[in-house]
Order: sequence, then structure tokens, then C-alpha cells
Amino acid sequence: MSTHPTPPSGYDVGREQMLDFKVDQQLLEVVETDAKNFILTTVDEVFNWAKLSSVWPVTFGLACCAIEMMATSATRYDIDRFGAGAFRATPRQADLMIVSGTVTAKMATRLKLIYDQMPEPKWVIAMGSCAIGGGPYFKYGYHVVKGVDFMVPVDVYVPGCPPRPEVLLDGLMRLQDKIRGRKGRFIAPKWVTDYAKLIPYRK
Amino acid sequence: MEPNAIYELLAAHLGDGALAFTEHPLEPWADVAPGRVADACRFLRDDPRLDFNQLMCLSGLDWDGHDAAGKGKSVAILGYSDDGQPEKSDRVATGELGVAYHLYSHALKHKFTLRLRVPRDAATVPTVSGLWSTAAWHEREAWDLLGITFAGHPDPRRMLLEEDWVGHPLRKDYVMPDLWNGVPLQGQPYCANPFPVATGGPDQPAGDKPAEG
Amino acid sequence: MANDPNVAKAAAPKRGWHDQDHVPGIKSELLELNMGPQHPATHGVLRLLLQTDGEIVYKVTPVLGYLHRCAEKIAEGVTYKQWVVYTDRFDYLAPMCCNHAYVTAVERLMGQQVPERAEHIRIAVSELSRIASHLIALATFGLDMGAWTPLLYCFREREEILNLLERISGGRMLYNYMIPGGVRYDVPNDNWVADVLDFVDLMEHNKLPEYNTLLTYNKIFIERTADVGVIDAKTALDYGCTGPVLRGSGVDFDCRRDDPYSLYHKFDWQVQVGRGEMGTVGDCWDRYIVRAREIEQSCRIIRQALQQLPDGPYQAIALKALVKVPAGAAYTRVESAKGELGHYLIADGGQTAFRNKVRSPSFCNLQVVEKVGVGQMVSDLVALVGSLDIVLGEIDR
Amino acid sequence: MVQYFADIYQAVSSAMQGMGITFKHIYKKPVTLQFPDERQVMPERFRGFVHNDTKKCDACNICAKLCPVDCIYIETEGKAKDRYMTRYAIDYNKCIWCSLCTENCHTGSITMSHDYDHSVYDRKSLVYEFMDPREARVPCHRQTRIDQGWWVEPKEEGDKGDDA
Repeated sequence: MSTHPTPPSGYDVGREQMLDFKVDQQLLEVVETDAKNFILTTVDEVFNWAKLSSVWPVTFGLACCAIEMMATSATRYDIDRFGAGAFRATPRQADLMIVSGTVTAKMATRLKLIYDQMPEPKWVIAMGSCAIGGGPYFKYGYHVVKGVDFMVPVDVYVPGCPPRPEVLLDGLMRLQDKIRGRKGRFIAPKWVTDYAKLIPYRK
Repeated sequence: MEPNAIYELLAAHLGDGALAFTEHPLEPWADVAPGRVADACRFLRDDPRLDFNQLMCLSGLDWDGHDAAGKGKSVAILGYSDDGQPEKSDRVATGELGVAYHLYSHALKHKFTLRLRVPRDAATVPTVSGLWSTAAWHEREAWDLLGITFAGHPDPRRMLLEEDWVGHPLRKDYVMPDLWNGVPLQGQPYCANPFPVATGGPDQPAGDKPAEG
Repeated sequence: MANDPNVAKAAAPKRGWHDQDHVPGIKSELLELNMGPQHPATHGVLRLLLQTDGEIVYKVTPVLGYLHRCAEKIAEGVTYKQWVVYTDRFDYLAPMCCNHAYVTAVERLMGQQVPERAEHIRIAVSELSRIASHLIALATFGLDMGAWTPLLYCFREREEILNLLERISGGRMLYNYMIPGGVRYDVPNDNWVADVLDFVDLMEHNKLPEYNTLLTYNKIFIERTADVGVIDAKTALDYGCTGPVLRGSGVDFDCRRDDPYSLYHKFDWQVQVGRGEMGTVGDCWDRYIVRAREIEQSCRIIRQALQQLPDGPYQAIALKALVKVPAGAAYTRVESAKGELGHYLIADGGQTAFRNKVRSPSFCNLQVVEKVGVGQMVSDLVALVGSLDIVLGEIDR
Repeated sequence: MVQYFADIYQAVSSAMQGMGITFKHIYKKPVTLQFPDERQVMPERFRGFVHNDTKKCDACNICAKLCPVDCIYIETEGKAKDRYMTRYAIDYNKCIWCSLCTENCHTGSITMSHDYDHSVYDRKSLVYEFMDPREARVPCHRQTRIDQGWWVEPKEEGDKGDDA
């Protein structure tokens, strides 16, 4: 336990306790990459702020998770609050690809094509077990790609089958953290401490 | 109309093409010769006493490992192992292939089941897509997944998989692919233990530092 | 039907630009057009290969398999109880109906009696699921026709249904709620039944009129859908269409009534049939209105099922890890939200199915575009595909 | 001509009726959940991440066998009375939150928690380890568990299926 460095302030302590000893290594790097040129940093910050506030996803619904993606963009969860509600039908105008659902062998080549058409900078969210690692189709899925990161680089993994819309929003916020330059601004919402008390196994 | 009465009409029409009728409390079925199934279906559809105007379902079957009595264990199919690699086996399936037709009549509200068996190496069945258009896609799927050829089919391509896919996946001896057309299909093992336990015995402290990852 | 304008419309390609008789000396080529697999109006990863002549569709070839998830192969590898989770993923808009279909098939082979209370709960949740599915159908059909607002309203009600189903099953969208011999959990104690009844009342009396004002009787919507994509009864039967597509074509058939399973015969409800109010029988508007009216009927069924909810066990057998099915084969069909969902289940006495062929309704319903889509405008083809209400999870399986 | 203007009138008026519905909703309570600040209260049966209390678990392997996707990894060492659990991991790359594993757990150690939103940057961190073999050695044999004070009374029969 003592081998791990101290987690950044505001890091989700509840998660830490649940995992018991695992620290998200990427988040530790976040703290370390903070030394940069002042002017460039400021300009970068403005650009990054602009990028993260208007992430436009491409409509790339594949399977069950696509319905949850629709639900996220619909009334109750309203992804527009995060500036990511402009679902573009063409990859040329989009900079985020939410791979929502099972990627099959037949679809994977098309997925690569669509990803290649997106302009830089571009990000990918793998939504749901199937897109992360094959999910339920791991063992007998002769036609299923076991993880979309075989095909395209993935930035954020959103676990769930399907993930609730909240989890997708959470993944989007993680992506925004990442776009922000990983400056350790990983501010846990105020519910973390309140909510952690409600979780049964922590009583 | 009861299934055995239907079978009597069918047998009278087909002659030696009708092989057997099996009573089963859930679903009785009739076996027909593979070459005569289009004839049988045309009779079942066009005869006013039968009037089967809907083909509910057309299923391709692989009877490998299933003995004639309907009992007995089927063979275990191959998949991907935990580390994501396809499991290998040198077993070669030998059983017959088959097709089952489930018919329904909207007017007379009765059902009937036809089955046939074809040898594995010469699986050719006449098409019924000219009788019910819905059969066209079901037959394409049966060709795709089981490799049953339907003679006279208007569009004999694969249905779900790509044209250059190798093998017919629903056959019992199908070996999972690891690569298709540049797309990797094997999985990655994610289960590496971050805390490898030293095998020295219970008293020795296991693993001083955790493995990375 | 001979004098019908739609029949003349269906013959339209003969008058296209490529026809030399029409404009002498000028001959144009057919345009190959790909619609999908990534297209906002194809409801998933369907790919339609079109040959168009200008705006007129000359040939439609659906290309499937972009979501082929090998479920039938998996059925031969996992146990009967484990495969229930894969049925959820067929028709992910109405997973309860798919659960119901599969457990009905397994129970029929096992000869398993199901307690009455379990059947009532099953019917209630299946019908809730059906409403949720039809709401998506209305929403996305509106979206295809250019109406964005109904989607927001329909999703609002769908979230309510998902919350109710989450309270009883634990899952928000894919439930894994039914098991062979009953349901996994009893009705929760926290006033669930009353909440469902409240929701059903609200749905029937408040929300459906709202949708009708927003979409159903909107003149623009009617113009886009009436007399478009007419599937006559003969074609529908020939192509094996079932569910709202068949009933929209005027065929009075519903598995719940005509091939009874579960306890649907106990309840008082009506099969809705397209009547051609806005145009021809079997056009897109008819299929739409059949779904809208089925929501109403589902509300009636839910109300009766829950008001007459009997006491008793909710499982016939205790939750055993392994379900063994005696050898046998049977084709069992139920009416899912999209139509007749059949399982041809062959058991060999072991723990896994020998073969499980799934006859999915969308698979058969979609095939009809090969015939009906010909001669339509491209925009009308979108209306046709939208009104068929396909879901790719069960087409490709 | 009359029909032409009638069509226009009907189209506009039906669009106006639709707008009326929308205007009515201006003064209604919004349905949007302001997610990060405001969270839905989950029902009792809600299935979040699986949690295994390794203090109760005796590595009987039933959950791993029931899992339709084989996402539970249990490793043990030793035999009979000296059998110790060295690893309990769940691979959320595969898990589908179906709750089949919690159904037949005879010690009641594996439960579905109400925790559900943990997106990660690296999928290796989706393999959740539930125990650290360096901390404590968890015995599996019943008598050893009782002797070393690990024993927890199993769940009541009536509880099964009601809490997930």
C-alpha cells in the first residue's frame, strides 16, 4: 500500500476504497504533467476549454447502448448541458465517436473508415461491455471484435451493459478532463462524500 | 385439422416421398424426402383443405452428435478460451444436416411441421422461396450459417456474414476464427493477477511489491 | 385495388428517365446509392443498397449482418438460464417480451406449470415493455419524418417506464427478469402496483392525446405517411410479416389472441387493425396508428393484470442453478412488440440447448421492402423503413 | 384551388396545435436530472457494480460457474483445510450486470452494489481486484474459517432473491 503515491486532491475516495488498493495510474500522471510554458499554457487552456465545451459526437449507434445514447440526448439526461448534444450525421463535422454497442467484424472495417474521416483532434468513447472488450460475446462470438481498441484508439471506457445515461455523462466529463490537459482538475462532485455513505456495503 | 390427418393427405399426394410421421405430445412432425419438399409445400399451400398461407419459420439444423432417438448429449462446441485464443479440436462432425419448416394457416388456424435430413457432404434442398417469399431470407441464412444449398434460389448469397467468410458457423465442428480480413477476432486476456503469489509456502510473505498494470 | 393510385405509383420506374420511350434519345444510368450502415434514418446498422433513377428507387437490397452477434451459437454453449440474458439483447427496445418468449419455449418443453401470480407479473411487465418499444417506434418514426419534438415527449414517458421496470427487476434497460418457471423477484413492496396503475392512467388519458395532437393528426405528418409504402394483405402474408405491420395491412391476427399463451385470454382487450382512415389500408400511417392504439390496449391489459393480481408464489421452482430440459423439439411463438417472436428449441436432455433457431419478427418484416420499396421516392423509403419499426438486434441476432 | 388553401390552413393549424402543447410545458416542472449535482435515488434492487465481501467469501466458485460471460476469476492455493483464496477479481470488460452470480451465493458475500458510474481511461483498471493476498490469507475450508474467526452465518433462506 505504501508504494502508491498520494492520490491527487479531489480524487474519488469512494472508488479508492472500493478498489481497496488500486489507483488509476493515469490520474497520477495528471499531477506530474503540470510544468509548462506560461503563455503557451494559457493559450492551450483557452483552446482546450473551447474544445471540451463543444464536443460534437457522430451518430454512431450500433446496438443496445445506442438507445441509452439516445436517452442521454433526450429529455431526462440532456447531454446538451455539456455541449455535446449536437449529434452529427457525418463524421466530417464530428470530433467524438461514441462507439455504443457491439462492434462486429463486418462493422469494424466501416468503423475504421468513419474514424479516419473525422478531423483532428478526435476522441473515442467506448460505451458498454461489448465495445470495451467483447462483453457477453467474448466466448462464442465468432463475429464480434473483442474490444474496439483493436481498431481505433480509445480515450475513455464507460463500463455497463448498457451503461446508464449517467455513466455516459460521467465518461463525457472524464473525457473533458482529459481534453483539459489532465491538469489534475479532477474535482469530485459534492455527492461523493454524501453518496458514499448510502452505498450499502460501506455501512 | 389435426396433424395426423394432414399427414395422411400429404402422404396420399406424395407417395413414397413422405417418409414418416412422428407423434409427439408437443409438436408432431412429418419427415419428407429432401427432393420432394417443394412438391409437398406446394400441396400444403394450395390445397383448400390445408391452406397453409404462412411459413412461420424455416430452420436449418445440424444433427451432429444427436442420436436418432432424440436422446443423448450433444457435443460441446468450440469457443474462445479465457486468454482469447480460439480453441482447437481435430474432431470432424459426421451427422446429417436438416431443415425444418413450420407452417400455419391463418384461415383454418392449424399448424404443421415438416422436417427433412440431407447428408452432410451433399446438402442440397429445393427452394420454397417461390411459394412463400419469406423463405428467401431464411434460406439464405441457412446457407450462410449451416451451409445448406437451396437449389433454384433466386439470390443465393450469404445473409449475415460477408461473402469471403470461411466456414459455416453453426455447424457443430466450427473452429472460431482469429482473423478475418484484417479484423482481429481473438480476445485479449485481461485476467493477469497483479499480485503474483510466491509459491514458497504459507509462511513466506507473498509478493513484496505489486506488479504494474 | 386495381384503380388504386398506389399501384400506379408502384409501377413508376417504367416512366423514369432511363426509359427511352419517355424522352427519346436520352438515356440515363441508374445511380447506385448506399444508405447505411451508419445512417441516422436506418434505425441502427442496416444497410440498404439502392438503385435509384433520379429520386425514384428502382431496386432495394438490404444488406444485413452488421450486428450479427452469434446468439444462436451461444445458445448451444451456455445453459438455459444463462441464455436468458442474451434474449434481452435481441429486441433491446422490449426485452421483457423477448424474455417471455424464451421462457415460454423452455417451459413448454419442460412441461413446467407457472404460478398464476408469475403470469400476471409477466404480462404486466411485457406490456410495459411493449409500450416502451412502441414509444420509441413513434418517436423515431416522427424523427424520420422530420419531427424532433415527439421524441422528447416519448422519451420522457419511456424513462418513467424504465424506472418502473428498474424497480421490479433491478436493470434499467436489459432486465434478465424472467426465469423458466416464474420470475426472479416478486413485486416490490414500495407501492409498485399503485405506481404502475397511476402511470397507465396518465398514459392513456393524458399522454396519448398529447402525441395525437403533436404527431398523429398533424397534417404534414399525414401527408408524408398516408398512401405511402402500401403493403397489401396478400403481400404481408406472403412475406411473413407479423405484428403491427400485418395488422396495419388489415389482417386481424395477433398471437396473443389467436395462438394463446400465458394468460392473455383472461383479459378483455381488442386487436387493433389498420382501417385506412387517412389513405389506403396498409400504408405507413396505418402501421403508425396501430402502434399508437396498441399502447392503449396494453394499458388496458396492464390494468386488468395488476388489479386481478392473485396471491401465491412467484416461482414454480426454487432458484436452481441448472435447468434441465428433457429431450424434445417445439416451435413456440409469442407476440413481441415487433411481431411474432418464435423459438424453435431443440433440447437433448442436457444443460444446453441443442439448437435454438430464433424466428425474429423484424427479420421477416424487413424483407418486404425488397418489394414495396420499389417505385417509391427515396424519402418515402425512409418512411417505409421507419414504419416497419425494425430493430437490428433481432434481425441479425 | 380550395383544396390547396385548405391544405395550407390545416397544416398551419395542426402545427399550431402542436406548438400549443409545447407552450403548455413552459410552466411545468422540468424533467431533466442535473446529473453530477443531482442523482436519482436508486431502487433497492438496482444492479450496480458487483461487490464481493472477501471476508465472507469462501471461494466455492459457484458465482464463476453461473456467470454467463465468465468474468469472475477466483484463484486458490492449497487443498482441503489448507485451501486459501489468493485472488478474487471481476473483469468489467465482460460483466453484463445480470445479477446471476448473486442468486446462489450461499454465504451472501457477493452483492450488487448501488455504485455505477466509474469511467476509466485504461481498460486494465476495469479488472477489479477484491482482495490483496499480502494483507490476509482468506481460508476457504469451513472448519478453518470457524477456527480462524472468519465464519459468518449464511444468509436466511427467505432472503434469497429479494435483495440483489
